[in-house]
Amino acid sequence: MAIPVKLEVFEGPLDLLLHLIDKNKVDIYDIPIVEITEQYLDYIRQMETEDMNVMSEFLVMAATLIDIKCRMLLPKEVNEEGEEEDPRAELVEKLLAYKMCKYMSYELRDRMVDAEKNFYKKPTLPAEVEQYRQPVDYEELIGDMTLNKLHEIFKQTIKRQEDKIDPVRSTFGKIEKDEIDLDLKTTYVEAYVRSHKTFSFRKLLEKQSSKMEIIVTFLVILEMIKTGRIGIEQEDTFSDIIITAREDVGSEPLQLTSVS
Amino acid sequence: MEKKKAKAVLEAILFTMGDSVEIDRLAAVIEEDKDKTVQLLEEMAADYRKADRGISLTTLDNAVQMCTKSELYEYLIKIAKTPKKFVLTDTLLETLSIIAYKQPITRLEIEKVRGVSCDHAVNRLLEFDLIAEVGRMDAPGRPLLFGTTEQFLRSFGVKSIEDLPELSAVQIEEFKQQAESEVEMQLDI
Amino acid sequence: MEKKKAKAVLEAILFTMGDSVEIDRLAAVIEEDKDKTVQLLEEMAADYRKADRGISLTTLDNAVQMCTKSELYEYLIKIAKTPKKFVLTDTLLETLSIIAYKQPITRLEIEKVRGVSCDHAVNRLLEFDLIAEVGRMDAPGRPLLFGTTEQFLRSFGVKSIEDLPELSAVQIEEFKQQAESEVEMQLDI
Repeated sequence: MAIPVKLEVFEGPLDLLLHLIDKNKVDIYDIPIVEITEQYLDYIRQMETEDMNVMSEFLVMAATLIDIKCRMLLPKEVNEEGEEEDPRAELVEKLLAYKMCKYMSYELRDRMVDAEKNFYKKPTLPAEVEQYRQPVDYEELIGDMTLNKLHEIFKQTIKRQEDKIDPVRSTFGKIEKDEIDLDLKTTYVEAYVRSHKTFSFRKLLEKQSSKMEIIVTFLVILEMIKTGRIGIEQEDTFSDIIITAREDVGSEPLQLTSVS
Repeated sequence: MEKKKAKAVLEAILFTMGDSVEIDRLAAVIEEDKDKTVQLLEEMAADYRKADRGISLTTLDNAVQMCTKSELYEYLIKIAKTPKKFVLTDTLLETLSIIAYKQPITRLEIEKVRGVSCDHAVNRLLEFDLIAEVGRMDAPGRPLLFGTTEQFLRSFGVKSIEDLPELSAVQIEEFKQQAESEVEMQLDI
Repeated sequence: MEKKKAKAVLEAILFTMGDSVEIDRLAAVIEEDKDKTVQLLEEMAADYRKADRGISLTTLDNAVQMCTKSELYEYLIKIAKTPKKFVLTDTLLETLSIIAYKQPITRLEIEKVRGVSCDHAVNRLLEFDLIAEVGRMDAPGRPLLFGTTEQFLRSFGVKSIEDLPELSAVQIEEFKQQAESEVEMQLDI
């Protein structure tokens, strides 16, 4: 089922969900989870965002909805007091809290419009008053703070910064950072061609340290063949390819657009 | 201090400073106690409310500031530069309202309510001086706590945090009743 | 314009402008002629002369300015001298420690370490003369670099800044190693 409205920008998954609930004129305490989930999924399928951070927030909600959908089909869970638990309860609470927050933000906006009508005045202190600076009582200011304590604070601050780095995800980050810089690789291959003139493709690949590097090197070689800067020979199928430089190699930089 | 003189001093100080001035400091200058100072300020505010006056007093927590009457805005914009305006997007306003109503609050708690990350919004609000760090939570990792500032009170015409538009009881009840009547309709389906 | 309203508008304009405003411009806003405007201003000036008022009007050439009554200057000095309490909050201390151990450092770098805007903290520390601008970074935008002051050294009983950064290099290395070993442990799981 398609959503007939044109795609709006939502503040987040809760915002979208509230919109769907409003649009379907259903009760926040009794969400028809199957329908809403379908519409929700439909919406994120149409979302034209490539921002994975944004997308993942919407996907987490989708997963929650599907989870609720599944639990609705199972026999109801019973809590310690023997009451049947509604799998939607937690979501309802979140939605209500968010609805409040939206409501409050409208209130604040109204107030801001009024408050903006007040004008203030810049200080116009007579020179002798303006020049007066209250001396800082350093003994009082520093109190019992010492260099050691300050160092301790510094260590804590740095430690917090380190802690913020998720140890597992930060390694994903590292892999990403190691991604091959295409320009660098191009320069490298050009230099290699210039200094070797005739060389084995296999040898060149052996110098590459990762699969990604091999792929990018291969792409650079393909591009150089295409532009006629190098020639290749191969005696038999699967035998080594011998690459020979044409004369003008390196005279002008290769034009490669990004590979990703 | 003689009453008339005290009022004159208060007016002179508030005019000259332009900024907000803590009531305690005003009281010290006119050598009166805080209650008496508040009373004098109230009398002044009443005078300012007269039709031929253009200024008024605004209270911000424990401070007072002099400003123009809002109904004169249309005349003032003809001649004075408009005061600094914040462009507050929906995201910023939502984040700000959560902080205003639940302060002191950590980033994580804000994110829980909004369902999205709030780093950018929090930083913008800090830059606008609408919120400030107010300490750290006594919990693992000692996360930062945020609260609203005096600039927030000024920008939204709020006297103190307690003066924020009340919504809790009434609004929640309304939401609930709305919900209940809808439940009944649902049952028919 | 109705007389009372006109006075209110004049008062509001003169208050918010602070500077002198030409009578012609004032007349235009209240939509009266110059003579009428002067007359209104004179009435206002008479009001301001009362004992319970702290402001007055000064006329210069064809302009008028609102200012404090000169006999009240002594109280302005008094308010400037009413002691404000200076405190180093957690935020200030954290920011100060980062600047002390990583100087010279830009605002942006401080923000990276703390994860929040630091303008306020930096400004306060500058005000306290515990840090100072020590130059500009040779990078796009040439951002300001901050470092600690002699006052800082005095207050913390440090002989020279060289006593400080040494510690940090070692410490940072330690944290990195710690973090790395934690990563390895994580990956084993």
